[in-house]
Amino acid sequence: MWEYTDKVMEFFYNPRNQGVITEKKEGEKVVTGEVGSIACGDALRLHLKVDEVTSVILDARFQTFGCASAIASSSALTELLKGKTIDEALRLTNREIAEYLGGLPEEKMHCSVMGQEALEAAIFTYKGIPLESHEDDEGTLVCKCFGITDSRIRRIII
Amino acid sequence: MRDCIYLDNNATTKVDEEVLEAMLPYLTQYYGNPSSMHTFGGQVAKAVKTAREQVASLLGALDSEIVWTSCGTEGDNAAIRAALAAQPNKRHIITTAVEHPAVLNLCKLLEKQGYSVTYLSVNGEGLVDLAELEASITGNTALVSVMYANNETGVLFPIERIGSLAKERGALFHVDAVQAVGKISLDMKTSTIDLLTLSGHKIHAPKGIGALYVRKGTLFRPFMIGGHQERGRRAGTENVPGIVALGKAAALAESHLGNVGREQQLRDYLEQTILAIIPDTVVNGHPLQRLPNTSNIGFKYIEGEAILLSLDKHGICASSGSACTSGSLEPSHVLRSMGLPYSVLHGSIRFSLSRYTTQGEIDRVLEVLPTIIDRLRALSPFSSD
Amino acid sequence: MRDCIYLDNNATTKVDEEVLEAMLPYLTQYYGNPSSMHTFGGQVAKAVKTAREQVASLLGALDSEIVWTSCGTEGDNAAIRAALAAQPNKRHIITTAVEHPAVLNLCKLLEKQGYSVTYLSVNGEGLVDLAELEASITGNTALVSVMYANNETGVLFPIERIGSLAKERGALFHVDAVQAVGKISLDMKTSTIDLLTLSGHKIHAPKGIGALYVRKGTLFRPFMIGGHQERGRRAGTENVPGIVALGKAAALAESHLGNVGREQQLRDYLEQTILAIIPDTVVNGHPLQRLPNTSNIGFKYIEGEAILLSLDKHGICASSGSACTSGSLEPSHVLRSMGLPYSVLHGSIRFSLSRYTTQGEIDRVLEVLPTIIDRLRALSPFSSD
Ligand SMILES: Cc1ncc(COP(=O)(O)O)c(C=O)c1O
Ligand SMILES: Cc1ncc(COP(=O)(O)O)c(C=O)c1O
Ligand code: FES
Ligand code: FES
Repeated sequence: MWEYTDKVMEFFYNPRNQGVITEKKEGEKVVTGEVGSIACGDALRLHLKVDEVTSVILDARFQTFGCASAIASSSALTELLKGKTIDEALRLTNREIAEYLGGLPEEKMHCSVMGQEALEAAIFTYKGIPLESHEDDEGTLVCKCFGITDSRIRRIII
Repeated sequence: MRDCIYLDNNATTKVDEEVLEAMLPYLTQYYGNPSSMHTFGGQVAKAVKTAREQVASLLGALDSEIVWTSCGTEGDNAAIRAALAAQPNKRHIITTAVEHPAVLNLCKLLEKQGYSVTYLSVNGEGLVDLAELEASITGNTALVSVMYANNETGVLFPIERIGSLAKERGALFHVDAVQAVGKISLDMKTSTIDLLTLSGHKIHAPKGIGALYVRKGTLFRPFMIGGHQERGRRAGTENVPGIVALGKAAALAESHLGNVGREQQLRDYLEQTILAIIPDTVVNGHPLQRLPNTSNIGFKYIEGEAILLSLDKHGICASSGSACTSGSLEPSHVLRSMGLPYSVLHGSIRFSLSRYTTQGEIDRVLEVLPTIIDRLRALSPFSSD
Repeated sequence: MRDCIYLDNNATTKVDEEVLEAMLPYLTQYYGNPSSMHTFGGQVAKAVKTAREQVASLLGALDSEIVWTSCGTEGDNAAIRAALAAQPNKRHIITTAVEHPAVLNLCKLLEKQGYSVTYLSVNGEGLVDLAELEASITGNTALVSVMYANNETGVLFPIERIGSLAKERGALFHVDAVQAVGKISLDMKTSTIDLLTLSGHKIHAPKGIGALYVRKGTLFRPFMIGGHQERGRRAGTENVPGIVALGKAAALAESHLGNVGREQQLRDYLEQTILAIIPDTVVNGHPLQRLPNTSNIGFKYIEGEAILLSLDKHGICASSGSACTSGSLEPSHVLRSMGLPYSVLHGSIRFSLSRYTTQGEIDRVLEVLPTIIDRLRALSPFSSD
């Protein structure tokens, strides 16, 4: 059995900010970033509501298909994002997500990587930057869970 | 520790109170070494003999055909290595894609060492194709090693038909019966099986003891080399308390075989109610050719570990072969071999009952499960629509 | 069963009451599988972790260097196979002529499979010649495997000097410390040992559990293939009650190490009194370089089994390496290797004490032994005159 911290379990059993964002006002933009697939066994859809003038993230919500640490990491991510500007958010690392939860088992660190990836995707969408496609990524698939490659993990974790 | 509803009996079982009682004297006053030359050790040797008779009786075997091991994994390793060492000129093994890692990983290692291995495929219900088996056996086949019942789905293979094909071509026949023993009745007297593995902790004996059935006359080479214990077939000081426990557990299992129907009724009730009240659920594995105690259910669009931990919060123990849970981060090789869709693969849970399981426990599971599944599906980005 | 005076502690030991108490919960309520994905199994995994720390502490090792096994024999088999599999190009092994069959018989089998094996000889006191060792190690030597203490005589080998020679030539170094652990203090931090075997039932844990020390960084290939238990180094569901018991036994052994002097005093008193009051007796093995608890005494002109059975009649348990007793009908390979005269070879008895042995028990042995020896000598056609 994995050794999850109490905070991981708390965020798994009582996740904050689950679901989608349905309402927005004038001057607010809602974007979505998505990673993973049902084939991989893990997927995260991250929804952000951003103030178009200040670039501050007003709301963040998530939908996750995955293990307990994937659900907890997604929820932790949304908590960390609220109130940050887009540029501050881009500097957020998966380590910070894990630290927010009091740590993750080493084998489960990649679950937090998914959060960082979805965040990148959402912000790129917000900025209108085309997304790098995963399908033609040449590295070997190390985590069948969400189709990230080892080169990508190295880039992100280390 | 709070009480738990234990539906993970294919992983390990509770030690029966009568089993504990039988073994306790060998953890206290009767601590002698059965190989010793004094009465004190001799008494212990007698207890080992009785246990051997009890295990032999459960299998319809001769006493001399039973060799003690430390676990099911050792039995599988010993059987396969023995069969190969006894026939050094034959270099082909046939097994299935859904074996336990104790067989599968050993076969993979043997491939690196020059053996060729055929892994029989299974269909969507977890069954092998006998024609594929027949086509792959040759005079070079040293061993056919097939499990009696699958640990994840409970699916039963047609052992005697497989054994007949193996025997016709002169191959030895090993059966990993770790999950079958005690759940269905076996009789070595009328069987084609040469070598059969069982493990104590799956039949209410403690962990750390198992046995290997070796048909009289079968060529055998010991796996564990050393002293003369077990008439040279397994060296090492005998785990006497474990052996006595396994003997008693075998006797209890034998007398319990007639009541397995009750376990099956509870299993069927659990399974059918889940299918009826929770949408997007399926049973994995052949509906009938299955152990009476096992139910593997796919809950679409959600992930197994999340289900297990939610059940755990309600004190319910089950297991899953999904990614994320097993330490391997790979979804179950059994369910993958069956070609199940991804939506099912990642969200499958195994409930495995025992003679201790009660109606009240099953009712409690059925009470909390729908809410758990609903909650996780509400978190998921996928759904049936 | 009547009470017995148990002086056969090198064969197996009594389970300490505290050890039994520690393991019992894992034979009753805590029966989960440590690999399982529920709190019920997780609790059990924690107990396994604690036990690992306890065994590591006794050896001065890191927790991650401890691998559970089912007995000393498995430890020896696993260590030797691991060392060879990790260095497939080296085909030479060095061991001694007086090893336990778990090492010796495996080496003999390996010879048939193409390895060359050097069996170092011993002198009349059971000691090896380091010059012989030095002369036989080459760059092709994969492994030096030497016991710490001999089970029959208690003779101690100069392990660190042997290890230094092995390391200098790049060979792996395995030590069968089954008889040494708990009797003398060990510290892996400052040792040359790469792999070390111990067995639970020799240190007041039950039969069926042991451990292998594997120095961090040592190339290792598992002997038991299967699941991912023990971080891939030993497959098979963990013998949790046995592991917890071994942990506790290790902790007790560690705290007992300071009192071994008492055992030695009793042993010396037994030995010196026998030599003084019974003529034609000799101590086998080096008088000083020896375990504190073991005394191997040759009673000339009579046969070991006859002595043992006579002692048994008085409720005294000891053992002998002579013909007829061990099932092998061959006199002890250890005493033969020492070149002892036949008159001694066949009439040697091992007394092995434990922390439970009392002065009263030794006095009782000294009371009955002279009469036993006299009676048997009177029956014998041989004598000193
Ligand atoms: C030196 C030595 N090595 C190995 C063993 C084998 O241990 P086990 O009986 O636990 O397999 C023994 C005990 O019989 C022994 O004394
Ligand atoms: C089918 C099957 N074979 C072998 C084993 C291995 O048994 P053990 O865990 O006793 O080594 C198991 C249990 O895990 C099993 O289910
Ligand atoms: S998302 Fe957590 S292990 Fe796959
Ligand atoms: S005299 Fe009986 S076996 Fe040796």
